[in-house]
Amino acid sequence: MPVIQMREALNQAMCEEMERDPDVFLMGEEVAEYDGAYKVSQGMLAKFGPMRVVDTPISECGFAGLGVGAAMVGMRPIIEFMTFSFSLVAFDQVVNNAPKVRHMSGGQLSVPIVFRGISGPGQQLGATHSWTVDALYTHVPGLKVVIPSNPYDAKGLLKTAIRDNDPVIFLENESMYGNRGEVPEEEYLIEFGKADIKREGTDCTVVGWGHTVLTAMAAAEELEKAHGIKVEVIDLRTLRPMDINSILSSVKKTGYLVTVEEGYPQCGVGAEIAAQVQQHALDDLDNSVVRVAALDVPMPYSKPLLQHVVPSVQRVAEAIKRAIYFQG
Amino acid sequence: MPVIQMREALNQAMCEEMERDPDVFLMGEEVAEYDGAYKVSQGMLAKFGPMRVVDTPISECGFAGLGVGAAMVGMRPIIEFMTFSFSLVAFDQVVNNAPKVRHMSGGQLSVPIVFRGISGPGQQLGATHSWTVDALYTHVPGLKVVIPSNPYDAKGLLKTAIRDNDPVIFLENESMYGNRGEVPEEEYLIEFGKADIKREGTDCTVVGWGHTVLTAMAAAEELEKAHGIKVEVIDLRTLRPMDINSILSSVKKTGYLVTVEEGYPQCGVGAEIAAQVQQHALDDLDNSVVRVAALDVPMPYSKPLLQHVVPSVQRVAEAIKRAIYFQG
Amino acid sequence: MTTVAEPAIKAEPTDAELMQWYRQMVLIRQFELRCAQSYQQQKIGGFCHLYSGQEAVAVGSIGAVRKDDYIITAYRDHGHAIARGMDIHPLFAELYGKRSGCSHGKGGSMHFFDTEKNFFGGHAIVGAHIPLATGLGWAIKYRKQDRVVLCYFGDGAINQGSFHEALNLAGLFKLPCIFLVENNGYGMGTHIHRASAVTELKLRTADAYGIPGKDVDGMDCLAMYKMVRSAADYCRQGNGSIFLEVKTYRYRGHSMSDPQKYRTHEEVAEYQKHDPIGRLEKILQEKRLLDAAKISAIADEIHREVEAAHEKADADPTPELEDVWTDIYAQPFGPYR
Amino acid sequence: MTTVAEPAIKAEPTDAELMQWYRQMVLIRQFELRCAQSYQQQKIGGFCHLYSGQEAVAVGSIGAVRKDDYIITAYRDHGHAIARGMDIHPLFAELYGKRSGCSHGKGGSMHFFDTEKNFFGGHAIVGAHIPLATGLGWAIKYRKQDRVVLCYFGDGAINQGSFHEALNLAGLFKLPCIFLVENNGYGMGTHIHRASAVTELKLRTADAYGIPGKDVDGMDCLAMYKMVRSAADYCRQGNGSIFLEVKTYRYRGHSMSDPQKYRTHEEVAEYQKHDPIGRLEKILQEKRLLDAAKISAIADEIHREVEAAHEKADADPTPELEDVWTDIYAQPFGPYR
Ligand SMILES: Cc1ncc(C[n+]2csc(CCOP(=O)(O)OP(=O)(O)O)c2C)c(N)n1
Ligand SMILES: Cc1ncc(C[n+]2csc(CCOP(=O)(O)OP(=O)(O)O)c2C)c(N)n1
Ligand SMILES: [Mg+2]
Ligand SMILES: [Mg+2]
Repeated sequence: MPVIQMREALNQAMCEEMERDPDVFLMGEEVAEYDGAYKVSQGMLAKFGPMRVVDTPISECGFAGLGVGAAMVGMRPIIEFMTFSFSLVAFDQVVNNAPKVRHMSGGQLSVPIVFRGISGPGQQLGATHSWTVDALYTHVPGLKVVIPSNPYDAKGLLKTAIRDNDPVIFLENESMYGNRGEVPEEEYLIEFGKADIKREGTDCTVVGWGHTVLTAMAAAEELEKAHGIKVEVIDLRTLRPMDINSILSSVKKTGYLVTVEEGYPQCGVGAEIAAQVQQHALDDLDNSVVRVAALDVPMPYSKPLLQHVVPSVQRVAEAIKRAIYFQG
Repeated sequence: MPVIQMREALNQAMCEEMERDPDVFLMGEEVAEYDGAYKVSQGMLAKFGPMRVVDTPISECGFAGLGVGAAMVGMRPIIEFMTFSFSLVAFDQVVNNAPKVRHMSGGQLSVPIVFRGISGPGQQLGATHSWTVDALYTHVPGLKVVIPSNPYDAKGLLKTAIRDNDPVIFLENESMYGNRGEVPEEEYLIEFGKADIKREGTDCTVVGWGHTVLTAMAAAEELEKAHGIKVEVIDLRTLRPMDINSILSSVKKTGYLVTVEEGYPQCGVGAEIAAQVQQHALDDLDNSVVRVAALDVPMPYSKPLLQHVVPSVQRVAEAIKRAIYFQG
Repeated sequence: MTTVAEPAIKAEPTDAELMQWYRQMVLIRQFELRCAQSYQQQKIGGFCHLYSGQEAVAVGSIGAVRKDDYIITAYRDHGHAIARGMDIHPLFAELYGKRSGCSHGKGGSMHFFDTEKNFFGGHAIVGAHIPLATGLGWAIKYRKQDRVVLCYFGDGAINQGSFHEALNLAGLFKLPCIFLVENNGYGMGTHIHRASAVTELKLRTADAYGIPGKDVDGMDCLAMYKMVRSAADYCRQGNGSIFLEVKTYRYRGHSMSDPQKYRTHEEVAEYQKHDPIGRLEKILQEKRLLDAAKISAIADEIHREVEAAHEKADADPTPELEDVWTDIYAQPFGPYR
Repeated sequence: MTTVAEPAIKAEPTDAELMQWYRQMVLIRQFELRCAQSYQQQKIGGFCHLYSGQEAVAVGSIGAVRKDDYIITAYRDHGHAIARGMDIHPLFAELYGKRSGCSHGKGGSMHFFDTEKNFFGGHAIVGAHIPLATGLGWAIKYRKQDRVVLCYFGDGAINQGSFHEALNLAGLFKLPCIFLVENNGYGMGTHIHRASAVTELKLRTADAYGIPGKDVDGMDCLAMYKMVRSAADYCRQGNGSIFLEVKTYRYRGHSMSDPQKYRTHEEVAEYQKHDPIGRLEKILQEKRLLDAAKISAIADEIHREVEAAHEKADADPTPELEDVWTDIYAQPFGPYR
């Protein structure tokens, strides 16, 4: 099977869907002539021309809304936010117009739109530029929230997102664009709401999504090597819908749960998981669910500070040990 | 002690602080000549003149940012959003500029600003107009989030908010503006981060804030009357900082916890409380924390539908019974 | 001043069209009289913004375009919906929160929708639908269709960032959009002079976005028709967007709960002298298409129509509580039930 | 076209001022050469946007106002910070993420701050600081102070809603703000013709906000000085705001990671012929304030100054990890630690 980068997988997903369906187009800042700020849309302008791969002014509210309007008449826009930090200037379009027009029209309208781009603390960009928007958008009924952790999932999930008839928030991670993985040549889709067990284990369940799946996997391997602890790692893949059942089954087996996220802790996705698990499976829990998140602070620029704020392999490993009462 | 309406209590708080400190001013849509869309600022233009009680164009992003800029040089703006649903078009100003300028300047700048206005499902205004923004803003480090449930608290908390040196999100509820309560003539302040036990009880703890305190109180009284169940009701008053210790002490006593909120459930404030309580006091819990929230749907216009979506006394009472395994 | 090609004026309406507009304007007026009553009787919840006084704007402009052209507007949307030919029974039903409402009771007064009639709402966040209009225009251009978009908003919406971003996109991409600002002088209780640094709104788009601006008398149905007719031609020819400052006036308060201290009775009375219905009535009388008897016959007929629709809607069943779970996703999913 | 009073031009700079600007421009240029090296050496993280080519804008304009006037700008802020007189050691320290940085290592390249020097950042969300500038202006007006605000942003920021809302507020409230758009022709890789429906930016504010627009050669320090000098007078006299379209050019890529495929080497070289430092050098030579020897002496001196500041900053300690908990609230509170 070909081994490709995550950005190529995303590119393939978009290209294939655009070839299949003339209603699909890509729009955003620097997506066309610049080949994408992070080269995700490389070559697409050449392939599809300027009506289907469209550069915009720096007007996130404007072009996010343009996308929603076009979707209302059956087009299937892919709107790229250079980062989701910039979606905050378009917030009303994303949380009000996109997910509510179906509802407010009594079901007459569909809004088949994908908003995609980078989310996560990034590379020392300062507090306003380093948003992890998982929780903000997972909070909102009418949206779907998708976040792949590897090239295979990235392609399959993005294709599903583009075909989906509802607005999808598709979260990518800058530091993962170059990550490589096997991606088959034949077409495939990945259903929303199905978590992926990345690693089986019996001693503790760890749930991550996007970049934190990698952190969790590294911590799991470290603990296995150092202490023989067998960690089960679940990649959530979609936050809304959320595959709580996979988490519950795993916790039934392990008795312990750690969540790992790059976003702020309060009212985060980890909080939601903890709340649901204690709700549905209190008796399965042999200890409290431990949440690992960014520290509850604005993201600092300085590298050592930023590294201290963001969940590290070290921090996840310690959380797992704490969760399972490991005394080592 | 004089008995006054909630809107009068808010009005008094603003007037007193404006009399005390010339740097305080009120700005927003229809706050001046119209006397406030909900008459909270009634009479203030006459008292303080048009430089201190200022009508704005419909430009939430603009005047929210104006407020932040003025606060950066030591003014103390009170920015009224007619409703916090409209704060979503100013979201970046509220979650990026207001709470991060102190941080990004390495502590050189303070942003002593209050954003206040209505939050909550409202009176059949449809999905885009009916936001409960509790969780959205509680998520964000650098903000404080305050939500009074009665005139006394409204006045004391708003005065504290105006004197606070950080950005405060101050959430009011349209249906409560006319609610009456005792408010002393002498000056008082209410410290942030101190919950209020509205009602003592031994059988179950219920946490509410803002309007849901009333719902919780009504459910508690109903259950006491009908079944002799003794519910302890905690009014959180501020969501950030959150007085988790008061909740923990209460749960230690009762063993059961129900949270009640008007906002969407996923990644809500109830999720945060549930996550924290199971984290700090798993052994004190004799059952899962039960969250009561708006149903996970956009707010419908139709009255019976809306009433079905929003937490009712009935729904809270049932949640309490479920939480404590009551078979009646 | 940026130079922009001027749209050319064309075509007179037929007598039949004039009569149809007259009926529509009377229908809107009477529909909303009934709304006001029903609101007082608490049959209608939420906000209810009446269009009385502004009828000629929706009727004349929508009369000037084709059925497959797209319409999108703000929350003061009763007039546009009726002008677009939506039946009034589902409108009443919507106001009364019934399943038979045009938005199944989910939307209310501010959120009328009818996709079959290419009526895309009814939007309550001031300014937020203007970018949506550029999306409709984008789809038309992308699909090389012979359509235009009519996008309505108030003078208060001009100062929202969404207006600015949308107009620049429309200007840049040359989208077939007619932007109509219904300048009724007030955004809620704020006179335009207290909200807009420049109050001659027709000036605000040429130099800023390369979109020509024109003004038109919104109390005159015919003027609206002619202006929009020529604007639509201009857009259809691929010239890009047009901005119309429509001078109009609302007779009622901003919403049903507005004490209207910001203006005098005299001001309202002055505008009522130029009532759009009365003006068209006069023209039709001159053309001998109407006389006193016919006027009152039409009024009676429409009154009966309105009452019948209202009564039917009032008797319609309220939605099932299970309906809260529908119209959220194309396919519902758990676990939140 | 809305008529607005024109600002009057005044006052010539002194020789001492001219020499100071020259040194400042050279300092900015050399500071950023060192930045580029340090970035390559990975001493600097995040984005680093260099100002090379635009030096005359910050230096000439800030040279034309008083120390107590307020400055606010976007993320390409090195030049403004230096022109405002901030020491370069804390700037290097900031870039290197050190506690001794001007923002204690919390802000980085895009977020320089110095409140003592009335320098209010350094803001990275495009357009989002423009409303903040109206707040600074509002405070001045409210307190009846004799101050003005200089607010800088790029040609790309013009199309953000925040620009529109802020400019309307400034026009409406007549705030003492000078809005300077540094039109360097590109927003990242997008030429202004592909982003703005109207590219003659000086036109965009008069008819839209009643704020007069002027253009000025941003490669000419003296022209900047004169224009801003007169604009500041205009604002101080209570006339409201001014909008300046500053024509300039950036020599480097948008940020350090820009391959610059959107323009040719020739285009860059053409602009470099009119280099702002070279232009002022010529004037100073004509005035016999500079000669070849002096030029190279200044260059050497500044080079040493830059290297010393860089080395000191490089050797400064990194922040304590506990520092992540500071500078968030005036008084920290739990329980999240
Ligand atoms: C973003 C936003 N801010 C404020 C409001 C509240 N609001 C609703 S209508 C209105 C006035 C709008 O005036 P205008 O655009 O002139 O329209 P008109 O009511 O005159 O038709 C205001 C302030 C809103 N709905 N959305
Ligand atoms: C809201 C927002 N959208 C996008 C970006 C990414 N971005 C940073 S700078 C920039 C280009 C800005 O160009 P311009 O305003 O002309 O300033 P210049 O870089 O030329 O100084 C872009 C797109 C951002 N920082 N904020
Ligand atoms: Mg109006
Ligand atoms: Mg530029």
